[in-house]
Amino acid sequence: MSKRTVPESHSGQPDPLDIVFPGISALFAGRLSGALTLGSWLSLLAVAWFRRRRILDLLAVSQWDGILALLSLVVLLAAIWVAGNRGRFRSTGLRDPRVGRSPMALAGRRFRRHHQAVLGLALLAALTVVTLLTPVLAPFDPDTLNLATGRLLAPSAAHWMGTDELGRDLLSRVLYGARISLTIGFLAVLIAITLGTAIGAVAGYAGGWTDTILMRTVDLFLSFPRIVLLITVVAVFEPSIALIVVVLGLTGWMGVSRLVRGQVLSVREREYVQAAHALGYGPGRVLRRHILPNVLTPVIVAATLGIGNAILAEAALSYLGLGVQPPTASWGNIIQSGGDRIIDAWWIATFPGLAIVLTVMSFNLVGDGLRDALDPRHVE
Amino acid sequence: MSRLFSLLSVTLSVLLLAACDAGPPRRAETRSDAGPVSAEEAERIAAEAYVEAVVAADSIAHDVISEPSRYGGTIVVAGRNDVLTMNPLVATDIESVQHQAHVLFTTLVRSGPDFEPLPYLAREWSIDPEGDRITFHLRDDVYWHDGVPVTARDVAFTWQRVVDPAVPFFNPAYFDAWEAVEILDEHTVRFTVRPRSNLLYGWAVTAILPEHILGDVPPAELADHPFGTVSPVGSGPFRFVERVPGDRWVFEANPDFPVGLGGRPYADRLVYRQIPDDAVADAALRTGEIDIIVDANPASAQRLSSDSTLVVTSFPASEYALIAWNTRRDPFTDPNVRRALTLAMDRGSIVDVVRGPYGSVSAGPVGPWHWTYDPEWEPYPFAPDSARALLEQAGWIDADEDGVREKNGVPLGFELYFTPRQAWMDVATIVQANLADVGTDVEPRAREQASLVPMVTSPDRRFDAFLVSWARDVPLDDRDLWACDRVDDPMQFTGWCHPELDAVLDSMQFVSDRETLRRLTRRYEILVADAQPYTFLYNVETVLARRAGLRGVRADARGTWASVTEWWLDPEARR
Amino acid sequence: MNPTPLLEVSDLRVGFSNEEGEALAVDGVSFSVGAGETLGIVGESGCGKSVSALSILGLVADPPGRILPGSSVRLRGEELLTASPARLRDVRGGEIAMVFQEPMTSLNPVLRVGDQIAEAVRRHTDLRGDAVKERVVSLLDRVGIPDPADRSRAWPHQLSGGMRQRAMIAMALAGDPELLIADEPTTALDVTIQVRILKLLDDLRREREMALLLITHDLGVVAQVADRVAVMYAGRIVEEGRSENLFARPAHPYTAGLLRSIPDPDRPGERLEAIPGSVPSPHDWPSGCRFHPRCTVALDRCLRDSPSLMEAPATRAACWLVEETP
Amino acid sequence: MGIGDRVVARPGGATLIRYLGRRALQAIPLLIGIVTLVFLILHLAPGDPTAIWFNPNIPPEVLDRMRANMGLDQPLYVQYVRWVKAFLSGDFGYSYTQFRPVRDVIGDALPNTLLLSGTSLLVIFGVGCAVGSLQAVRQYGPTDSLLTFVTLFLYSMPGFWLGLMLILAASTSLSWLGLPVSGMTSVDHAMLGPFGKVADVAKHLVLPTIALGLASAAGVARYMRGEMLEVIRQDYIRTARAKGLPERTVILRHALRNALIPVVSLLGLYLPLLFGGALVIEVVFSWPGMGRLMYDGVLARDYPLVMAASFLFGVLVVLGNLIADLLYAFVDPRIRYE
Repeated sequence: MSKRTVPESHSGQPDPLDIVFPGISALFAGRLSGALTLGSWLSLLAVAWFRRRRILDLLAVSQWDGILALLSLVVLLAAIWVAGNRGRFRSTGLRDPRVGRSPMALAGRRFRRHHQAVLGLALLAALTVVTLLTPVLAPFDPDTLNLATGRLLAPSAAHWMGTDELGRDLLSRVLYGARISLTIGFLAVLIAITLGTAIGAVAGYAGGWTDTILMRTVDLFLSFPRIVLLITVVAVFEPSIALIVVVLGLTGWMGVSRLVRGQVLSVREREYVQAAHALGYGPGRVLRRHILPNVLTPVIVAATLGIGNAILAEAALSYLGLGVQPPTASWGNIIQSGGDRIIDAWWIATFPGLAIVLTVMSFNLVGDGLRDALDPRHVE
Repeated sequence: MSRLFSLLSVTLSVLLLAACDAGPPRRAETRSDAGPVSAEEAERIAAEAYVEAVVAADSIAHDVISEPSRYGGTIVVAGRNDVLTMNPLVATDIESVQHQAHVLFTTLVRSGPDFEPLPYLAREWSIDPEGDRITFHLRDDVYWHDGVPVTARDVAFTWQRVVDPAVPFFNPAYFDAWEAVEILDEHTVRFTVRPRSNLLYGWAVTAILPEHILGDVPPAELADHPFGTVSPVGSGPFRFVERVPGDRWVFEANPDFPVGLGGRPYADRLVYRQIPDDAVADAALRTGEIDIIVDANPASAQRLSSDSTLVVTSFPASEYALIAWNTRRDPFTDPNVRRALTLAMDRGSIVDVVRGPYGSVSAGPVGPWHWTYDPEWEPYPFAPDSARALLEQAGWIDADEDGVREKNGVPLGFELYFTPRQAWMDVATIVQANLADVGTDVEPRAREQASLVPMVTSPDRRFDAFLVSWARDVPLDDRDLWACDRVDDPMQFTGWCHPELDAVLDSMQFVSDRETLRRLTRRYEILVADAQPYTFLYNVETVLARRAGLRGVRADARGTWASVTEWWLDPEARR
Repeated sequence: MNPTPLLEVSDLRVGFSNEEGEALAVDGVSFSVGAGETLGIVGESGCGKSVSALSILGLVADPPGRILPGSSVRLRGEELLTASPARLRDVRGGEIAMVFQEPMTSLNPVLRVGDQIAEAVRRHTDLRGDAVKERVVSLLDRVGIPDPADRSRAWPHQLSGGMRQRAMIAMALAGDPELLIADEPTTALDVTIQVRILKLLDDLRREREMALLLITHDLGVVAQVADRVAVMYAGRIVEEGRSENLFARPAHPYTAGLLRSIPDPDRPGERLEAIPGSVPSPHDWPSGCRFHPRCTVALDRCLRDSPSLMEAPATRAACWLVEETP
Repeated sequence: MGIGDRVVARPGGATLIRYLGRRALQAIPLLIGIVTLVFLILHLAPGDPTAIWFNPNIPPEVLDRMRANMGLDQPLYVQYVRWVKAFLSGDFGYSYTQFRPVRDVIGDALPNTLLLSGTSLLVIFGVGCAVGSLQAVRQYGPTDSLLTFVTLFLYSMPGFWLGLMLILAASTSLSWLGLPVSGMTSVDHAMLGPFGKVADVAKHLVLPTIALGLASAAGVARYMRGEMLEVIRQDYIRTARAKGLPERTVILRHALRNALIPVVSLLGLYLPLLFGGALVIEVVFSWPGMGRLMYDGVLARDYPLVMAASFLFGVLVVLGNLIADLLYAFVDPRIRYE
């Protein structure tokens, strides 16, 4: 793993076209990933242009969840994309066969060649489009009731996913639910990895008593019945999306902290870190300059995979009636509302469940791809 | 009404009995055993004849099954909630109380269709002319399942424990007019009482406890005694076999149950299973794992009824749903706002969504299940235009045209609290949509019950409005809800009160004349309907979904299990 | 050399594929080993010598590796590359055994040393039960492990590197092979232990009349034990000959360069020369003679045409210089 | 007790006993921490146990009497000390909602949860390891590609949703399978013979086990595949092949055991997840276990029940980790005496 930290001495210029139209160079190289990436960005831009008036509507305050979901997705996609292409930026210059390529460049290549990862990324890109354009795409208002004639209709041409017990169009609700579920997933993971990285890094670096105490805290959190905490927190505070985010974040950091601690422990013993110590650099600098960059890779992978888990956790929480409050649609609470009618109105619980599976799967695909690409052991 | 009903049913039963020889002389014995025939007794006979007729009709509709072959089989009942205890002193849930009163134990009296007391363990009773002493003559053929006879000592013991302050009996009001007990002989017991409406009702729902088993237990320890959960010994038509907590109770027929009280029940075994998930219960009913769901989900009831192997029935239950307004807070201080909100709610649709055909829009605190109910009494209509007019009149105007009315710069809106149940979420969503149409902003807020209760019961009343439903009791004692001198008591949620209503409610507690009670109830309804401290949403009908092979099920507001001894399984439906 | 050598490898070509396509790590290698003979294959790391050795037993991981059609590996004339898997398994450890470079990782960490050797004994002999144990102990004893009965119950991590390599050798001997392939058997060991292991291999070869294919990057090692030596560079054999001839009169500049880069005990104090540059990647084999970018005496022709092995005065070498200067 | 703390004695002998003793000692502060935190959190939450009797038919005086009976009128620290004292003397208290001693309540539910979790654990690791190994052995083949997709799909599936789908299937298109969708036993369970009883429970176990275990099994399979691929590349596998061992022996004897080593550490991680996941699944399938008990207990503020259940939950997690570590030492001989 130390190979990855070898300073990259050679630097090339990024293809300027690639900055304007991401994926274009890959497209010209005849690669699927380029077509998919470019295609999704272009269609996004196109739809954005044609619907610019309605997109302005999205900025209304009531749409903050959509904006947030969108922002988080864009940030995430950008991060993944940059990670995947970083190496290429650096090595598009003249290639010296004897020098070989930087590990990052190889990782980027591996990621782009990872068909599943590219598929996952394409799915996520599609999800971004959907999230951005939910108000445009949704055939109906997700909250408009149709008690007279529209209740519990099976899937049909008018209602692709059917309607729920209040006559609301399920497709529209699933589309709007995507924003909520994705926002919660992304933000919860952000909290979890921030906390987990900080605690894991401190524990691993400081060692001794600090480590013991922090790791015992991790044990405590892991052995603590989460349901007690969840119900209590939801009971004490107003149940809101922000609260769910915080709760999921605060109960999801333990795995990351263990991961980071392990990484830090192994990096700490490496020669160059020892050397930094010997040169008299303080722990802050060593942590920042040497240890965290190494830890970042597994954390990015963990974060990508973690978003999937957070979405599942939100769904489970909502399923128990403790999550997102009605009438706001989230995938979890739609499934919850369909649970009672699973046999006579199977579509209510089935479709949002499929949406969860598809989304979580995309994140997992991308996460797997990143891990395979970034881990030199996985060179095949 | 009730008179007409019994006349009709007698006629009906005579006709049917004449047409069918399947009717056994079993019930006749019951009658000959009974005490002097009073007006109430006549009513009871009529009711039983009616039952006979229904059962007979049931048999005719299918193949004629002779009476003896009805015996046998295991009936499996599924309910959403666990039956928690067979200890009547601590039971609060409806299923537990019903099992105690109708399955495992006997009660001193039973309720007739209009909740009039009928003889049961007490063969007959007499009230002194002064009305302050009541003497019960007990049957001498009822035995505890361990063989000990049920005697006056058991009755006296039960009463002593029920009124003991160390025992957390959930409704001491049943017995607050009962002052002293005296055992006259083995089977005669006399109580000193004060005047009270529904005086005997408490004895119809409180099972008699075995003094020979629990007599030595200190009253404070009775609540925790394993008698209720591990080793109950009853005196009723079924005997305790086993309990798997969180899963089932198993009872078996008591062959020694006196013929005078109906004799041995038809079913060999009776199993109660807790199945919290409605979908699961439905599936189990279809696969024949269970025979009957006692409180089926109305959403799936219609689908179940389309299955020819299943039968879905319903009866008016004592449960009703409402939204309580905190009239201490603006905008609910203004009765016009409350009226407008009620007018703006499409309660018909709410019933439709939440209860389907198994409910009706509620006009007031008394539902169709209760004998004081007046079918002529109309609920507020769904009239959004009237609602808008009322709100304008009250000064709530949408001046800035943002869709929400304001008054003095304050927008018209409130938070609506409820517990996280699917039905409430649906109701809250509809209410939100309805009220948005008249310019009122509703924020639905689900809170788990333990957090919601202190919000609405503590003196600071941290809520605008909440959505709730509960079963009301037969004695209409709602002083806790409305009395002016109890505005700071936990149950006076709304803070609304009315001096006349106080007087009405007070007198309702001491009137024994049914007609007077009816009139007082009308007055109660009018006062509450006018002020709308609650918006009454709907009255519930309990849905029973059963396999067609389960016969003889007849249930009304007295309880699903009231007729349990007469339930029987078609031989081919037995497992 | 016998008319039918024990092992004959001819025109062995092994391709490896990665993201950049397939590359030939071994490109037309031919050599043979006679019964009881020691052949040393020498070359820098990455020249394809280990791959050639693994190819003999069909142990190249496929994918990414692939032995190309036209290659041939014959054991006493029997083609191994097309042999049935069952036959190949009989050969492995039975007729041809192998000892690997990394004694630290070549033993299964979760199985006791004795059990791992016993597996081979059971696979290739008819011994069963206690006889197997006795055999294991005697094998361990033979390879110079003290207290062999105890050590056979040890876990691999409880043994030192030298001990593990001895255990590996014992395992290889279990099937009484006719040919032992030792792939860099001493590279990972301390210098003092290297010598002893080498001596052990040589002793065993003599004692059992076993042929030995010794693969190493260390000419010094080869010099001590090999009868013949083949030098590999960039997937090809560039020079081959009897050990004493090759060391005395190397014909290929690469061989000469290698020789200059090892210390000569006869000329202490002499400056050692390293060959400039490094072995190119199989994906970027140079045209013509693959050594020409590093060759100080390269001709124009070397850039274009690829030489094959030619008779040199003392050896056979693939170098145009041999032709130029008869 | 943590997973990081994996220096374990080889099983057997006094060292093992010393080790177990030390681990038990280490667990004490953790359990004290859990219990105290749960106590605080529970009592800080609004509402009290009488909230479940929220009904105008029950007069407030009765509720006050109940509170006094439960000791809720005492200051918090008194309640805590009282609970600890009783707990240490083996008295778990009396469940407010079940009207039974907590010991009995948990005694009834715990075996059910252990049965469900245990079966799921077997499925998770049995199926997971088998599928993962199969994929690794068949790498690059169509089997691998198909299974990779299937495991990823299952891995991304919410357990409660899978449960609902299973109920849907079992009561409609798959009803001929006769798989029960609720509870743990059939109605006629008591009348069955000993084998019938076992078969009956087994039948009821099928769907909840699948719902609880499938996603995790897919996770293990994915992990196992990676580990197996890693192991197959190792030198000692080449050694085993060079010995002429048949492929079966190479995979089953040499590769599998090494690949299992890191998988065992998953066991410790999965246990809390499993008990947590059991909650939702127990609700969906009406399984009379601890998860449902705990959930209902927290909602009803059944303090004694939740306290004891949380303590037990902690003990189970600690035990699970301990077992994982012992197993770890069992499969990996490199782990040494301290």
